[in-house]
This record gives sequence, structure tokens and C-alpha cells, in this order.
Amino acid sequence: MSPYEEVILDHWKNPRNKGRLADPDLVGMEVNPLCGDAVRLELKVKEGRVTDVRFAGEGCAISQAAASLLTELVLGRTLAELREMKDEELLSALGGVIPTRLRCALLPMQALRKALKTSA
Amino acid sequence: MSPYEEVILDHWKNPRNKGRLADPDLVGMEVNPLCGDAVRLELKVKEGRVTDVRFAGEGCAISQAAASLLTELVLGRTLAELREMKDEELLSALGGVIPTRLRCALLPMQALRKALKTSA
Amino acid sequence: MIDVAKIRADFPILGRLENGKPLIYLDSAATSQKPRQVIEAEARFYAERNANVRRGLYLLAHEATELYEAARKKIAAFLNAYPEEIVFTRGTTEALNLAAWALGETRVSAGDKILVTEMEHHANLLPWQEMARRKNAELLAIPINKEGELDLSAFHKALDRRTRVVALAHASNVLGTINPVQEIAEGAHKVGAVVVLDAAQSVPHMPIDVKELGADILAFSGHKMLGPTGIGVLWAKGDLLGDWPPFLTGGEMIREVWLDRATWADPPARFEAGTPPIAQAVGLAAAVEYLETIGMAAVQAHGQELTALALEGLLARPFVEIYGPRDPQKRGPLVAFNLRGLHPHDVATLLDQEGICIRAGHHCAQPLHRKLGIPASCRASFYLYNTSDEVEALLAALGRVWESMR
Amino acid sequence: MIDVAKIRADFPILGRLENGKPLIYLDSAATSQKPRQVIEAEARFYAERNANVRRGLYLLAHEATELYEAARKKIAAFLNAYPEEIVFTRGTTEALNLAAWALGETRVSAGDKILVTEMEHHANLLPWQEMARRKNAELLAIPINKEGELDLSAFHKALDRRTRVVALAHASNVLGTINPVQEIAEGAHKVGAVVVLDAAQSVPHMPIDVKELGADILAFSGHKMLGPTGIGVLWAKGDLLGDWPPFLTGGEMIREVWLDRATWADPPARFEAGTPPIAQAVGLAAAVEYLETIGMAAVQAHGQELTALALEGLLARPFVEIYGPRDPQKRGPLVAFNLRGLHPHDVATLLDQEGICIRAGHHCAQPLHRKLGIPASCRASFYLYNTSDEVEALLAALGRVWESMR
Ligand SMILES: Cc1ncc(COP(=O)(O)O)c(C=O)c1O
Ligand SMILES: Cc1ncc(COP(=O)(O)O)c(C=O)c1O
Repeated sequence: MSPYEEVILDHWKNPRNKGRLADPDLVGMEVNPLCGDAVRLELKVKEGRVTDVRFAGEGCAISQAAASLLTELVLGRTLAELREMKDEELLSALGGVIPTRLRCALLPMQALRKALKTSA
Repeated sequence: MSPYEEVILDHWKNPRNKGRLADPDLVGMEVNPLCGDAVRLELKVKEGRVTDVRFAGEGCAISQAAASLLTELVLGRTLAELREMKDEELLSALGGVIPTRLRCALLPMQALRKALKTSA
Repeated sequence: MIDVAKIRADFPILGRLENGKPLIYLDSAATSQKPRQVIEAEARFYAERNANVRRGLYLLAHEATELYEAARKKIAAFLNAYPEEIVFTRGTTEALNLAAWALGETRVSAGDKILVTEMEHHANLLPWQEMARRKNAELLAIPINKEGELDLSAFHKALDRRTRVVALAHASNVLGTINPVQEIAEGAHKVGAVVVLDAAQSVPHMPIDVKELGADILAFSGHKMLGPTGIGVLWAKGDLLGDWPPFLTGGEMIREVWLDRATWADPPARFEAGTPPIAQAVGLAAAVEYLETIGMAAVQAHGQELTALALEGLLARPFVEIYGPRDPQKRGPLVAFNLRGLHPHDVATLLDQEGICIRAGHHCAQPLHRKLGIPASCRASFYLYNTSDEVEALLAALGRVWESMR
Repeated sequence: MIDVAKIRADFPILGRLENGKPLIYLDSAATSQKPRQVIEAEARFYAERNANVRRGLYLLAHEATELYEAARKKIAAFLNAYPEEIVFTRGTTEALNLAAWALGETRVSAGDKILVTEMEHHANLLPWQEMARRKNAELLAIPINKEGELDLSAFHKALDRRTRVVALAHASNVLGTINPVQEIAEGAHKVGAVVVLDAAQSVPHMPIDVKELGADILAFSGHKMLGPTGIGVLWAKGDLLGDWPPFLTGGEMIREVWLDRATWADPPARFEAGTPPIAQAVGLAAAVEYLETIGMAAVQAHGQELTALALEGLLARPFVEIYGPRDPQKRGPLVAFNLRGLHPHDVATLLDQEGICIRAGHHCAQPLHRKLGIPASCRASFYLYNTSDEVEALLAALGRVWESMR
């Protein structure tokens, strides 16, 4: 019955890179006021490239799985690449997300964009 | 084409008892705030009976004709009788009034009731 | 007993599919569905009687005005009230804003007290916050107990001569709790306070007689009781409205206007500035007529039956937590719950895959959810067109949701 | 050129009789009639897509929300505005009350000046009176000249650095006069004043591009432009809305709520407390679509043609007195007039006997009528479904009215 692809259930139950960094270079936080879902993204950057990442947050399976998956997608990329990163990449990595829940799935992307804005 | 019976046109063009009394015993005044129509009724009373009457006012043919006709209806009656007087009497004396204009036709009746209230 | 199959045939939307499955609509507390009698009444108004009201002297406008005022009379009779006590608004929210504003202008001074409760919908909380701030009055929330009922001893303790207004939900949109209005009104009236009822979740679901109820002011929405969106009702007892200054100003609520000042028409016109929701009033009258034909006692009994079934089924499932009284007699026809460890959004999405529409979120009651210690909840709500099969389908589906997410 | 016969076939009410005669509806300035496309759009919403908006996570609620927001986008595009600048209200009156209140809160202090005009509808006068009183500001009305046009030199003289708001009708609902918004806005903006347009009589009848118009705020009603009752629009330029505190409070306009305080959502949600007129927004979008299909330039040209015909006919009758500019190019599609010595109510009643619906009264513009030195007037107003035959019928009937009352 699930519209939740395996990948979502997997990341929700076994979140990757969950927690906090001791000394992050970039931090972005986003909250959905309508439902209280929250995602915080912390990045360690060396020579313009993400060398470490963590997320923290609470909320529905989709937002938390998306955050976990996003940490995997950003690791190793340059900030320039991340600035170009499209919503679609995360959505298709999630195996697609139904329209009613796009907002949840994209909450981590907004946290990422906020984090990127904090860098020059 | 007229929904205005002869009696309305007649009273409108040739108003009866129009003017003011020198020393009225009872006075009633009513205004329709929606259209500005106004009727003022003045009565002279002797031994509980109307011995003289005048109306003043401005407005549409129906309200003014109704006021004129009402002065004829009240003359000679006792206050007790007037307190019992029904709207229908005036309306049928007017030859009937279409529903959209009942308010106009009954404005003088309201002025009359106000006048009666001023008497003990 | 009501004939649900016959009723369902009147609601065109119930023939619709949701995600490929027959629609099971369990969100009537957010908005109800509409029978064709209501849809057609509005359409017929536009097709046969449409004109602006109160102003026109031609027959068409006269007919439109008569229909609009007949709607007012119909709603007055439905509540056992007088037509002059009925003001048409956009909905409960506007009605409560109007009441809070006007009571602030006429009855509240600095240092006075306004009582609300911890279970209020934002619509019956924020307007009082604003009014209290404007008037330097004190806003106090009566707490709820573990069962999700009002703590009446706390209410009586909070009540004093400074209390000018007691504003509360007649039935909570989350806990379901029906509050004891008579007892509250008796207490409030003793100290000279006015009782304002948010009746958005009660008027659609039970017989209401304002002469017995004890409240002074009542607000509800058409769209939650089979009527159109865009219309609601403010009822205020006797000549309370007569003391109030207008909330919105404009056409049709005036007596005389000069460039620098104006005088006001009598209520209810004074509170209906501008062109009102005319076709919506006609639609609401058709909704009331529909409900009257079924009978409000029967509507209420049906709701309680479904709620009892739902409560029983939810309580039997150890992975479910429910909020509010366990006794269906103490409730309106809705149940809020959570599946342990699952976010309500996920539950709603998974149910929707089976065609079942419930609501998930804070239901415009954030302070209540904070009190319950949860960020959000699921809510299933029922109306006269829902069946016990639908409730069973919900219960069965919840088991599958739970399994699929373990 | 528009195909009036084809258009008329879309309006079911035009097949109705009025006092046994074919209906000649000349009161569209009060409220317009509705094409079946609009009636059906609303009915279809209820029958297929009805749910509350913004809150639900199920497909049905998602579809309802998309339709509601698509309506906002449609109206934004119609005005060449942005969707975030569009707030749905009940009508022009509520929109102007909201604007007057919010501008009072954010831009007006004691001693400041608000300019209106002598030709305002009560809806664009009383809210400013209230605001001026509340803020101890000065309210000044720009006079009109003999032709029924604004006295622009008086306007420029009245304008000074204390002037915070200039509020005026885009098109007068009595004189018909279309005011020179660009010139007024230029002057107002030089002194830092905000320009508020009551566009109730312009948006339905002419192409509007808010980027060219020069005003900062615009208000209009759905029911005067083929749409449902119960919905209107407030447009405010750029991020003007962002500075405003909410007018009504309740659900759906909040960010976070505690028992004693709350924070607000961004515009436009901040100004749409509670359940909005959802089906009405969908109906209004259908109305806009209908108007766009005909083309607003064509709608305007047709209105001017009928107005020219009416003006010419009325001016040719020595027993008629008309108000407002004689040049149809300077007018919206309506004409106010009187038959010498006859009360407008009698004229309206007699015309109605021939199936002709016009309005008689002060048209919610008492100060203007006082200025004109008359208690009331007759008004005939036209829209895309009216024909030149209908105008001729009016003119001929006026002759008979005159004869019958001599
Ligand atoms: C110029 C003008 N402004 C405001 C209004 C008020 O519009 P509504 O009654 O739809 O709020 C009207 C219509 O009556 C109008 O003609
Ligand atoms: C208890 C309660 N009060 C107020 C409201 C607000 O009603 P509306 O959105 O129709 O104004 C609702 C519905 O959402 C409600 O459930």
C-alpha cells in the first residue's frame, strides 16, 4: 500500500549522517510552520568542497528521509555544484514524491540553500 | 402602463390637507432612511376625536398620495379607532400597492402611529 | 435512525474516486460536503433570481431580497432565535473577530479579564488576544484535565467581577469535548460576564436552542454544515447588537452619511456592510432545510454511533493513542489520535492511498497540541453521509499503515 | 465588436420574464448577472473537488488548494500583478476596510491628511472617516466641478507633505466619471502618499494593468464582474502588504501561536483568516476567464457604445436631467438621471412594469447627491449582455412614464 519507496523507509529508519558537527562551516535551518517539521543541515567545507555533513531534525518520514538522503548527495561536492543543484535531483533520488508531500520532501533543500547563503 | 391607480395619481397631483396646523395636538414624523422619503402628520383632537389634520412631506408619488389619502381616512375618527386601524385599510383605499413599494405606502401609517404614541 | 444510503445519493462528490479507490471522506470537521439540494439552490438563485439586495425597487431585486431575508428567518428558526439577532458573516472566524472587537469597544476596560480555554481553535483565541492587548485587559486560559475536559473548578476560581467575557468552544475541534455551556453561562452571568460560544463544531451536529443554551453570542460557519463556503453566522441575544458600533463600514449599514460623519442603521444591517454573500445565504438556507428534514437529533445520534465505533476500535489497538473523552456521549463526531512513533502526515498520506481522507496537523489549535505534548495529530471526523463500513475501513487501514511503517 | 446574441445565450436569467415582459436588466453596476460557465464552475467545485484548502494532505484537499491558488494566479495575471499581491476578501467593502485600517496602523499619525473625493461610494468614504477619527487625522474631500469631474487644481492644492493617503473611485458609480489615476498618482507619490483605488466600477468594464495604472492599492468585487457574490479582491503593490499587521485573526494566517501571543504568516495568507470563500474564488476565476475570452477592450467598447446611445437619447429629451460628463469616452457604462418633477422610485416602478430594471436611490453616495442638490436619482447601467435595443426600449419607456405621470 505504500507510496513510500524503499529508499524513503530505509533512510527514515536508518538515517545517515544524523547528528551534529563539532565545528561546522555552514549551517542552514528550515521549519515548515504549517506542520512543525524541522531540518538543520551542517556542512564542513575544505577548499570549496563538502568534506563532512550532518543533519538534525524532526518530522514526518518524508522530510527526515529526504534530509538523510541529501547528506549523501552533498558529500564530496563543491559549493558551486551545490548552488546549481536542482530539486529534481533529490526528488528522483527519493524515487519520486507525491504532490501532496512535495513540501515535506523539499524542506532539506531549503535548509541547504540557507546554509549556502551563509557562505560568501 | 401604470401600476398607479387613479386614486394614487389623483392624490399625488392634488394632495388633500397638505400643510401645517397652527396648534396641533398630536404630531408624528417618519423618514425612510433608504430613500429619504419623509412624512409628517399633524392632528387636532377634540374629545378623543380627530377634528383637523394636515400632512407635510416629500418623496415619491406613492408615499405622498398615501399620506394625503390617510388624512381623509383619519378625519372624524376617534383615537381609539385609529389605534386599531390596520395597514390593509390604507392599502385597499389606495387600490392596492405592489410589493416592491409597500414600504413607501406605509410610511404615513408609521407617522400616524408615532403621533398616536404622543397621546396618553 | 437515518437512511445513510439515501443521503449519500444526494452528495455527488461521494461518487468520486480518491487515488483510484472509492472516496472515504472523514474530514467534515474541516469542511463538509454539499448535497445537490444546496448546490442547486445556489445555481438556481443565479439563474433565476440574481440581483443585489435591499436596494432595488424592481421585482427581481425584491425577490432576491426576500430570499436573502427568508434565509435569515430560516436560520433564526433553526436556532430558536429572532431574525434581528442574526448577522451574516464570511464564517466563524469573521463572526468571532466582530464579536471580540465590539465587546472590546463596549464592555472591556484596562484591567478587565477575558477567559478562554486551552482547547480553543485559533479563531477563538487570537481575536481575544488582540482585543485584550488593545484594551490592556488580561487574557486567561482555563486549563483542561487529563480526560480533555474543562477544569471547571479552575473556571469558577478564575471567574470574578473583573471578568467581562467568557469565550469558549461549544465542541472542541480536536478533543471532541462538548463543554457544559449552561453551567459556565450561569457562573459567567452571575458576575456580569458575556458568554461567547464558538459553535463551529456544534451547530452542524446537534440540536441547538439558543433560548436554552445560555450563551449570549454564537458563531458558526455554513461550510461545515452542508452549506456553501463564504458564509457564516453571528447570533447575539436580544438587543446586545444594538449597543455595538459597526465593525466594517460602507454601503447598506448606514442611516445618513455626510462627508465627515455618518449614522448607523439598526442591527442586523449595521453589521453587514456592502454586498453580502447573497447566493451563499440562499445556499445555507437550503442546507438548514436539508438538515431539518433529516432531523438534528437523528444527525447527532448517527454521529455518536460512528464515534463510538471509532473510539472502540482505536482503543483496542495498542499502537494508537487517542485524545479527549472516552465517552462518545461527551463528544462531537470526531476523534483525534496518533500512531505511536509515526508522524500524522505519514499516516494521512498512507490512508489517502486507500482513498481515506483524514486530517493531520495541529488543526489550528497549537496551544492545545503543546499542552498535549505532541506536535500534531490525526483527526477523523464524521457526518450524516458516513457509514460504519467507512469507520471499519479506517480502522483496518490503520493496522496496515502501522505494519507498513514498522 | 462582440457577439451579444451569443453572449446572452450564456446567461440563463436573461430568459426570465419581469412582470410578464422579457427582462431588460440595466442594473449591472449594482450586481452583474452570471453566465452558466461561472454557475457551473462553482457547482462543479462542490460536486467534484470540495475540501478545505491549505490544510489537508490528501489528494482531494490538494486539488482544492490548487484550484484556489490557481484562481489567485488567474486574477493576478488579469491585472498584470503578482499572485502574492492578491488578497481575497468578501468584496470591495471589506477590501477597503482592510486597507484603511492597515494604512492607519502603519502610515498615519495625528495631524496627517487623508484625501477622498465628493463622488465616493460610502464604501470608500466611511472606512476613511473611521480611520481618520481613530488616528486624529484630517479627512478632506476633493470637490467635483459642474461636469461631474474632479477639480484637479483643488486636488493639487490640497496635496501636501502631511498627505498620507489619497483614496478615490476609479470610476464613479453615479456620475460614471473615470478619474485620471495617473496624474493623481504622480502627484500623490511626489509627497509620499499612497493611492487607493476603489475599482469596483472599473475592473469589470475596462482593461486594467496595475503596472501602468499608478495606484498602490486596488479593491473590487467579484459579483459586479460576472462572478459569485461573497468574494472580492484587494491588490496591493509589491511588498506593501508585508508591512501590514493582520486585520482579522484566526486560523491559516499564523506562523506560531501560544496562549498569550502569536506570530503571523506572510502575505497574502496573513490577510485571509479562517476558511476563505473557496468555491467563490473558483467561480471568480471562471468569470475572469469568460471576460478574457471576450476581451476587455471589446467589453469596454461595447459599454461605451451603449452609453453613448443612452446619453444621446436622454439629452434629446427635455424632461430629463442627467448627471456626470456628457462625453461617453470619459465614463464607465452607466448613466444617472432624473425626470423633472418625478421621484426616481416612481420612475423605477413604472419602468419595471415594462420589464426594465434600473436602480433608483442614492446609490450609496449620499454626499454626492447632496452636492448635486437631489435626494436621489435613477441609474441605468450596462454590461456585455445588454443590447442597443434594450437602450432604445428604456428611452421609449421613459417617454411613456413621463406622459403617464403628467
Ligand atoms: C464604486 C463602488 N465602490 C464600492 C462598492 C461596494 O462594493 P461591494 O458592495 O461589493 O462591497 C460599489 C458597489 O456597490 C461601488 O459601486
Ligand atoms: C472550533 C472551530 N472554530 C472556528 C473554526 C473556524 O471556522 P472558519 O474557518 O469557517 O471561519 C473552526 C473550523 O476550522 C473550528 O473547528
